[in-house]
Amino acid sequence: MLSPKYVVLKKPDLSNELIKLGGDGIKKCYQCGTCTAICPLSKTQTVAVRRMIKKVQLGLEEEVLGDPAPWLCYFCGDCNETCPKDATPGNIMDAVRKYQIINYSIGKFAKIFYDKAYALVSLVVMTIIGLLGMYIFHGEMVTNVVDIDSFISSEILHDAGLVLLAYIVVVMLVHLVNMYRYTKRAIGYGKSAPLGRWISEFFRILIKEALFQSRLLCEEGRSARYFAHIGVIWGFILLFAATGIHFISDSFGLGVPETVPRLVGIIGGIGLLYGGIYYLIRRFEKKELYAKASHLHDWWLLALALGSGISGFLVTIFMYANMAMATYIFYGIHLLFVFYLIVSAPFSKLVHMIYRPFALWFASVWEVEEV
Amino acid sequence: MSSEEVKVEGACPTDEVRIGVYVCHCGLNIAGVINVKEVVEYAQKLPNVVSAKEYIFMCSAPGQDLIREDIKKCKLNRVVIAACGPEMHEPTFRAVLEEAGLNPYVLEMVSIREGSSWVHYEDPEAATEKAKDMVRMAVARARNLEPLEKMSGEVKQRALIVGGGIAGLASALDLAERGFEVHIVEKKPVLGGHAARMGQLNVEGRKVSGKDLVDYLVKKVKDNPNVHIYTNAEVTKVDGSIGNFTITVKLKPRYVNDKCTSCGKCVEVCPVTAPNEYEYGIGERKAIFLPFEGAYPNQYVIDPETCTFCGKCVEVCPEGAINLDEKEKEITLEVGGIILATGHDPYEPPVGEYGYGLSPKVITLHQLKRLLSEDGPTKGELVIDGKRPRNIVFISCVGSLGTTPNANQYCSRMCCSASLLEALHIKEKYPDAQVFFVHKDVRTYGKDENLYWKAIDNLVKFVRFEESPKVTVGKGEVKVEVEESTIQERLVIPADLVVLVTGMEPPKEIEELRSLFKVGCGGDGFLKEAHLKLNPVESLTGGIYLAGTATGPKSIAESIVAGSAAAAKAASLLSKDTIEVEPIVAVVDEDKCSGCGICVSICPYGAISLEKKEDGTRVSKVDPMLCQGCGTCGAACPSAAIQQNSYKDKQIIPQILAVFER
Amino acid sequence: MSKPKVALYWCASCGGCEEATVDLTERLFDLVEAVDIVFWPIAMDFKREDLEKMEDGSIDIAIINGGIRFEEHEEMVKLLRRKSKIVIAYGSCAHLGGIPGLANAYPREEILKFAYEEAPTVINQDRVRPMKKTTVDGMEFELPDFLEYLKPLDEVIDVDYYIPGCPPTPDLTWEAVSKLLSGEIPPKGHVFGSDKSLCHECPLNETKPDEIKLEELKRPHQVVLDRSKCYLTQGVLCMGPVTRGGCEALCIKGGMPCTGCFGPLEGVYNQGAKALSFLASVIDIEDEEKYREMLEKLGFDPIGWFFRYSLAKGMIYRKKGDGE
Amino acid sequence: MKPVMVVGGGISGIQAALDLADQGIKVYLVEKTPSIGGRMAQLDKTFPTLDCSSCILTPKMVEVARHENIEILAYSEVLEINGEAGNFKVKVRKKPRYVDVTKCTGCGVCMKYCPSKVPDEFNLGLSERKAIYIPFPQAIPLKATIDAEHCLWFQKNICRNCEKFCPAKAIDYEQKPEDIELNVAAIIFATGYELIADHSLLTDQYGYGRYANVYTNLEFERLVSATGPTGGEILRRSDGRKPKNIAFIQCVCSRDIRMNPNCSSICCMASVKEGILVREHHPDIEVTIFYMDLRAFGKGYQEFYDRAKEEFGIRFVRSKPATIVENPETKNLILYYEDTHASRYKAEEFEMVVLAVGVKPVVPDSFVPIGEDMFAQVKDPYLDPVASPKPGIYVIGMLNSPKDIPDSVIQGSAAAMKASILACKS
Amino acid sequence: MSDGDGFEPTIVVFACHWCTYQAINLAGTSRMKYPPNVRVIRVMCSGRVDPQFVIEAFKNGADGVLVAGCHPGDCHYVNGNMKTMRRTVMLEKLLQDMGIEKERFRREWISAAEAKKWVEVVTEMVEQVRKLGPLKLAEREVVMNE
Repeated sequence: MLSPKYVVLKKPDLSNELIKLGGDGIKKCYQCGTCTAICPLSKTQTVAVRRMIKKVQLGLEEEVLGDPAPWLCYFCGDCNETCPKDATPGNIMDAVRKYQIINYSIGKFAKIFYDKAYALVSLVVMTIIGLLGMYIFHGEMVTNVVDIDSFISSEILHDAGLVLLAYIVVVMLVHLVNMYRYTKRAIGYGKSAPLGRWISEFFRILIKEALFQSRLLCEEGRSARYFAHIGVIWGFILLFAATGIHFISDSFGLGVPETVPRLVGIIGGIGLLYGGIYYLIRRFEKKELYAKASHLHDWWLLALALGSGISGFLVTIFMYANMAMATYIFYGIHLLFVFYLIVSAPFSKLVHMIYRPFALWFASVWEVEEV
Repeated sequence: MSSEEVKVEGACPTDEVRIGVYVCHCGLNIAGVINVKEVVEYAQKLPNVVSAKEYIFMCSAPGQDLIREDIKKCKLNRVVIAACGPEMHEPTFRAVLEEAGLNPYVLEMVSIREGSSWVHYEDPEAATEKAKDMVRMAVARARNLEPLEKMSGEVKQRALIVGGGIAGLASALDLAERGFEVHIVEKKPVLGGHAARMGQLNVEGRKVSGKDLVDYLVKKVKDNPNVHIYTNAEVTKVDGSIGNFTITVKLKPRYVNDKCTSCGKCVEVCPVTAPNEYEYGIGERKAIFLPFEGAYPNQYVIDPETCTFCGKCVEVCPEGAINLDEKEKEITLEVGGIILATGHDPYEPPVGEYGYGLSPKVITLHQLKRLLSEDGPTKGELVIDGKRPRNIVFISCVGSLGTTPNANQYCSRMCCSASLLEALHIKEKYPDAQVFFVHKDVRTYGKDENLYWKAIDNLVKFVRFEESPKVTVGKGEVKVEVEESTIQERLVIPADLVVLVTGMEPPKEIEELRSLFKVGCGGDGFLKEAHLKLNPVESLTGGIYLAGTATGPKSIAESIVAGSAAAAKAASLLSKDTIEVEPIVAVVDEDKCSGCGICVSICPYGAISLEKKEDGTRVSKVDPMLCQGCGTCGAACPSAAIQQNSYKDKQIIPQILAVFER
Repeated sequence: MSKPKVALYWCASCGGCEEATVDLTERLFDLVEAVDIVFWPIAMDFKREDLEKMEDGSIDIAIINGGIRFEEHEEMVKLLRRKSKIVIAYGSCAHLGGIPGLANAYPREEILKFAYEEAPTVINQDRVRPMKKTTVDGMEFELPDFLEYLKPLDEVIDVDYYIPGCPPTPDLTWEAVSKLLSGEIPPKGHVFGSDKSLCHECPLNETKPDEIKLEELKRPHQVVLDRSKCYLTQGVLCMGPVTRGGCEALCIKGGMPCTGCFGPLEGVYNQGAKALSFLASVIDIEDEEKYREMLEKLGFDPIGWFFRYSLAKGMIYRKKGDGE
Repeated sequence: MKPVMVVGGGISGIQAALDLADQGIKVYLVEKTPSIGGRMAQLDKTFPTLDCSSCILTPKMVEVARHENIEILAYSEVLEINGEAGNFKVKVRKKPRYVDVTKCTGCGVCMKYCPSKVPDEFNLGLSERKAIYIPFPQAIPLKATIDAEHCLWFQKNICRNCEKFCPAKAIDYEQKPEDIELNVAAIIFATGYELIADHSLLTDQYGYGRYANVYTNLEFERLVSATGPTGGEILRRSDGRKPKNIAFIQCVCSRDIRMNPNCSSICCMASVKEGILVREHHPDIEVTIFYMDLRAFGKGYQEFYDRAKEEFGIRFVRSKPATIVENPETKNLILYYEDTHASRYKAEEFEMVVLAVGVKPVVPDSFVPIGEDMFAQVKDPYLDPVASPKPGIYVIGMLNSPKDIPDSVIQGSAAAMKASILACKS
Repeated sequence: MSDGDGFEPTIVVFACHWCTYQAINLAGTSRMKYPPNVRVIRVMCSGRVDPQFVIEAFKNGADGVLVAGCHPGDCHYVNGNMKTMRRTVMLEKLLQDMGIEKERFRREWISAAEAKKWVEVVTEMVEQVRKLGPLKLAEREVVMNE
């Protein structure tokens, strides 16, 4: 398929950047195609690993940024084993994911999460804002009985939540537009798929891939990792749903009993914790390929997810245990973690939650796979 | 062998002719198409055939034993072998006959493989019928074959090496060290050929340049008393045959003698310039010039084509070393064997092919090598148009694989490795340079694979194409447009420098070489070896061996090995003092010869002379050593008095008749 | 014992061979003395019946000249063969087909058409043709059929000896006859004359340079031949090298290049082809175009040049009608 | 002039021996196996001329056998080398054939009656030979050899059939290994190559040894050869049926950082040749060759490659298949590969797969210094490419770097030249 | 392969060893296909081909005769092919005068590398001669004196 567009080489030393991000296999790959062929995910839809590495080698920045392949990959490591040049294609995919995250982000702001110094600074700044926010808006801390509401009233929370939500939506929109523009130019150039296909693919991917990760299931012996990942996903959804229900029932006075959002929150929390701890153990074991080398941006996501999860539990425990002071402190910590999570979401590893389904969507719409 | 007549006495016992016919399967080559059994049965019924057999490999030991026993058992006096062509195994089977006590020249080979099974495999019946006819014709000819006595000629213990490039030097050195006298004739004013200009040859370890190799070999060859070097010299005439060639060599004038101290004054005054062929067209040189630093012989020379003989240099030369009316001299050499190390020419793209000749930014691989070598025009600095190029694009297979209308079809073997080597040198010297390698296949075979790996490691960008790239030369910038076949994208690469990776072609004077030395050329235009695998360094003409890139593209190391191999063949020849010559020479029947002189006048080798008999009449006489066995005199002799052994009228006419005795 | 009986006969002949016999001059008398001529139609009134009456083999020597052109010739020579012990083919026509043999280059129909219709001197509107059988006022006339090809004698009957030449020189004739009469019987099929080509006995042979290289070929009438130098080297076709010697080079001495009447040497299959071969070999032109032009200019006629006497022997005979 | 020893009777060693002997120098040709001929004897046709391999090899073998200056020491090994250039003392052990070579005529009767069947190394185990055997019909020397490990007499001292039936009474069970000492001026090692067929990658990734219809290129060469186990018929190992299509996979254990970084130079052209042989005799069989860079670099190679594409309709796919899975019932093989010219993942079923396996040199234990890339070290890759760093010792053919037959022959002649210089000085 | 009456012409070829015969071998090794109607007689040089051979071939029923040698300047024996050129030019005229069609006798220069040309010449000549039909010799007992 000859795309009529001319790809002028503007950024020849793209390889060095990606090598810095962990893709030093780029200096080895001689394009044999074994990685694409061994990839278990290629069975359903070609994961063009080799083509992407070649685009990197050639410095075709726009092509690389528009390539959905990194998002189809689950970093299972089969390709690293069979590569005759030991070029670790898996790690190159990971490097490209990071590179895409950076370049989709506004003003490439995401690169701060790949540099220890910047990351620390951003953490401090967010903590200050968070604490300041809490300090300004917090009510008085009733010590004898646990009254979360008085400590930080739910209205304020809801307002802050709304602000953050708006922030998330706006920033993600910009990032997605970037992503669409690059992907359209790379693989969708001159192609137009019927609307029906867009819609049908959207729902198929939403259910099959986003929510139930069917592709991760395809390989036996990896079910543990599958359940962990499902746990984390549904954890976030349920927690988000919990706050959502809480917010809606308050603002519209639906009078949903308190326990419903709490229960949903707890289940979500359990899922999140299960997944988080599973990945934590893998990260320390360093056995599975994806866990062999953990960089800052991996720890960042794990820490925040676990942090908010554990702090959330502690809050509920202390709340039930009526230990007000502990509850408030941990509630503060919990809010802080959630705040970090949300603020850094569009720029950190967490954003793969959005990018992956969209990449799948664009790929399956534009790259029609003739069987 | 003195020049008396080749008398064929004791002709084969004229009693009954007993022929043995042997049909070979050659694995499936013949038996896969031709019904060998049918051919054998047919042969059995032919008159005078006493034994007809078949075997899977006649050329193998069991096959040969089959013949040997038959000759003894059935007292055969003629043998017909239907198998592959004579050039493959005639010597083999002649040896079999000789061992069985039969004269080796009563053998007739008929090539039912190349002549029938391999070319009529779609029509097995017709192939079998044709095979039968061919066997019948062969039997008809064999019936009249006569035993011939081997003739031997004297071998002159000297070898001629044509070409003073790396392969010629390697051959000369080996033969000289083996103790034979060697004469090198080099067309150019200096030794070393293209190898001397090839700059650094490796990437890691001790740095080796083409010039180092040439200097090493030249120093050894120069000091060896057995070697005589003639530069600026050309072979103009070759007579005689294996073991006894008479070579006429024209020593072109250098116009500068050895009083020259290379002070260079003459160059300043010389008004005429020409493109410098030692720098592959980069920069110019004067009519009087020193080919390159450290060349041997390290003497200035005047190029007669460009020099206008104005005489300015003569006036200004402090040593009076220039003599403009030096005449060319001619010498003759008597040698036993000849090694053709005549080398190759780099492919010169026509103006406009990939933008060549339209912009200084488009150069060939050879020009790049000159730019990058320390003794090059820019002392190793890669400067194009005064600037250091950042984006360098190599385009491979220029002039090969039919990538452009003007290109050859064959692969020039070593340009992938050579160009990746230069890419690595560029990366080493200018780390920030972006190097693209636009290629079809990367053919870095054998140990050269590490060049390819090192290039990838140094982030050379490999762009694979199926359709040839297009180079557009704008006003000041050059763009290479190509469709990368493994990512299916059409790329436009802005290039500060485009290097056309050019392959090798036969030298311009290949036509003269062919007719001078009577050697053939293959489909690719290079000299054709007798057999690609049986004898890769021998030509079809006896006593002439082929070294280096004369037979086809090779790397410098392979050329040196081929040089030694050719030397080995020459040494086998020169280590004997007589050599057996094919006895298929012309013989005169004095009872028929009327002395009309027709044959004398048409023999190209002057091998026939008229001898005055006592009774005053004249009769022709053939000198077997000069006669090359072409048979032209036999066709012209009006009284059928002169006949070529084993190609006599009585041996060919029956073959013609046999075609129709179905 | 009684004088050997001799028969002489002539077929498609120009009478030159008879002249040659007469040219024996005085020796003719010795001949007549020595033999008893029993059949010689041209000289004396012998009729076919006379021959038929003789017993077979009663004639010692039959000397036949001329090619076999008509059915009658065929019958007569077969008859003579039956009647005589030795048959001698006398002269080029009997030996090789001779000049009349040149007709074999054309199909029979074309010859008759030309002869009886197209020839400029012929007026024959109603295309009258000689018929094999015609009846003129009640009487039947027969004419012998005009054979398809003219055949040399040995293609009709078995010939014992040949005396070549057009005509054979008197000395050769005498030498041959006297040898036979004296009982020196040479091997069957022997061709009298020398076993080597004319050059061997030709006086101009020594004048040949070592290398015969003809810059240009010329027709005899285009050049005044220097009688003291080999004619071939002067650029004119001389059939000497390819023709049997034994004629003492009469033509050469008469200033005319040899035209090959004594026929080919032994071992040569086709005199014309061999002549073409040697002439082409010594012409020193390597540019094909120039060579073709020269031949064109000369009006190159290979049959006429090389096959003057031996076309009947050398021709490729194809079935007529659909052949060409 | 002192004699020269050539170790290894393949085409390279044979050529060196002939070129030395033609110069009047005595040559000892030491060959480990019972017959000279080497790897080339196992080939059917050779690229690019498609000459039958034995048509080129056997006459040279016969020339060696008949040459008065060459003494063949078949079925012998070099034990020890000492001395220095120009004056080596080499101990050679003549392994016992248990057959008296002076009497044996190579008639083959013993092979008929020998009961013990052994996988035939010459046919790479595709067929069987007897304990007493002649490697191949055109062997030189054409003498039988008893393989002691499988001979029932030596293992269980029963049978002795060969002794009973041998018309020439040539069997001699008491034969002992005989050590001889030779004084030579130079030694040329031409010990040839073997396939890297024992690497785990073959079995794990491509199922060689696990799946019946996966062959190495040498095995396939024997299959296609008229003198092979099936007489040239291409029959699947699983069901003996003619395959409908065949896949060749290039660069197996070549250009692979894990065991062989070099390119083996010959497997691309070998596969193209075998593809043409298949297409020529069985036009109904489809042939696909999976390659990365089709290395047709030699003289006449590119024209051969072009003919394979245009004239013989062989399909070339630029890709290196990742793995092969066997369909249990049909024993067909599913190849998973990415067609890099379409960047498309594909799984395609083939009835037979041939792996173009890389080569490694057969190294004559410690006599020759070996480089870190398995091949023998050379003194100077440019000026003395056939000499090993030890003076007087030469390494040629596949031993010093991967190369095709013409280059092996040329190196044979070159080594002969260098050795002859040494021999003349001594 | 033949048209209509299934007439298969027989072409006698005189091939010189160094050029045309090597081309015939090359056509073999390259597995080129051409009609099996040619019968090749190998001589060392095309200069050895005596016009007598051509005539004898026709006299014995050859439907076509091809004399093939090296290109001018290529001859292994300096100028053997030049003599062939001169002989065959004369021979062409002679054969025409004897009533032999022009296409039945050809002279070609075919070098050792021109296997393709060899195949083209043979295929074309067989086709042309097939159209002309058999030589059809008159039934005459032709006596040849040895």
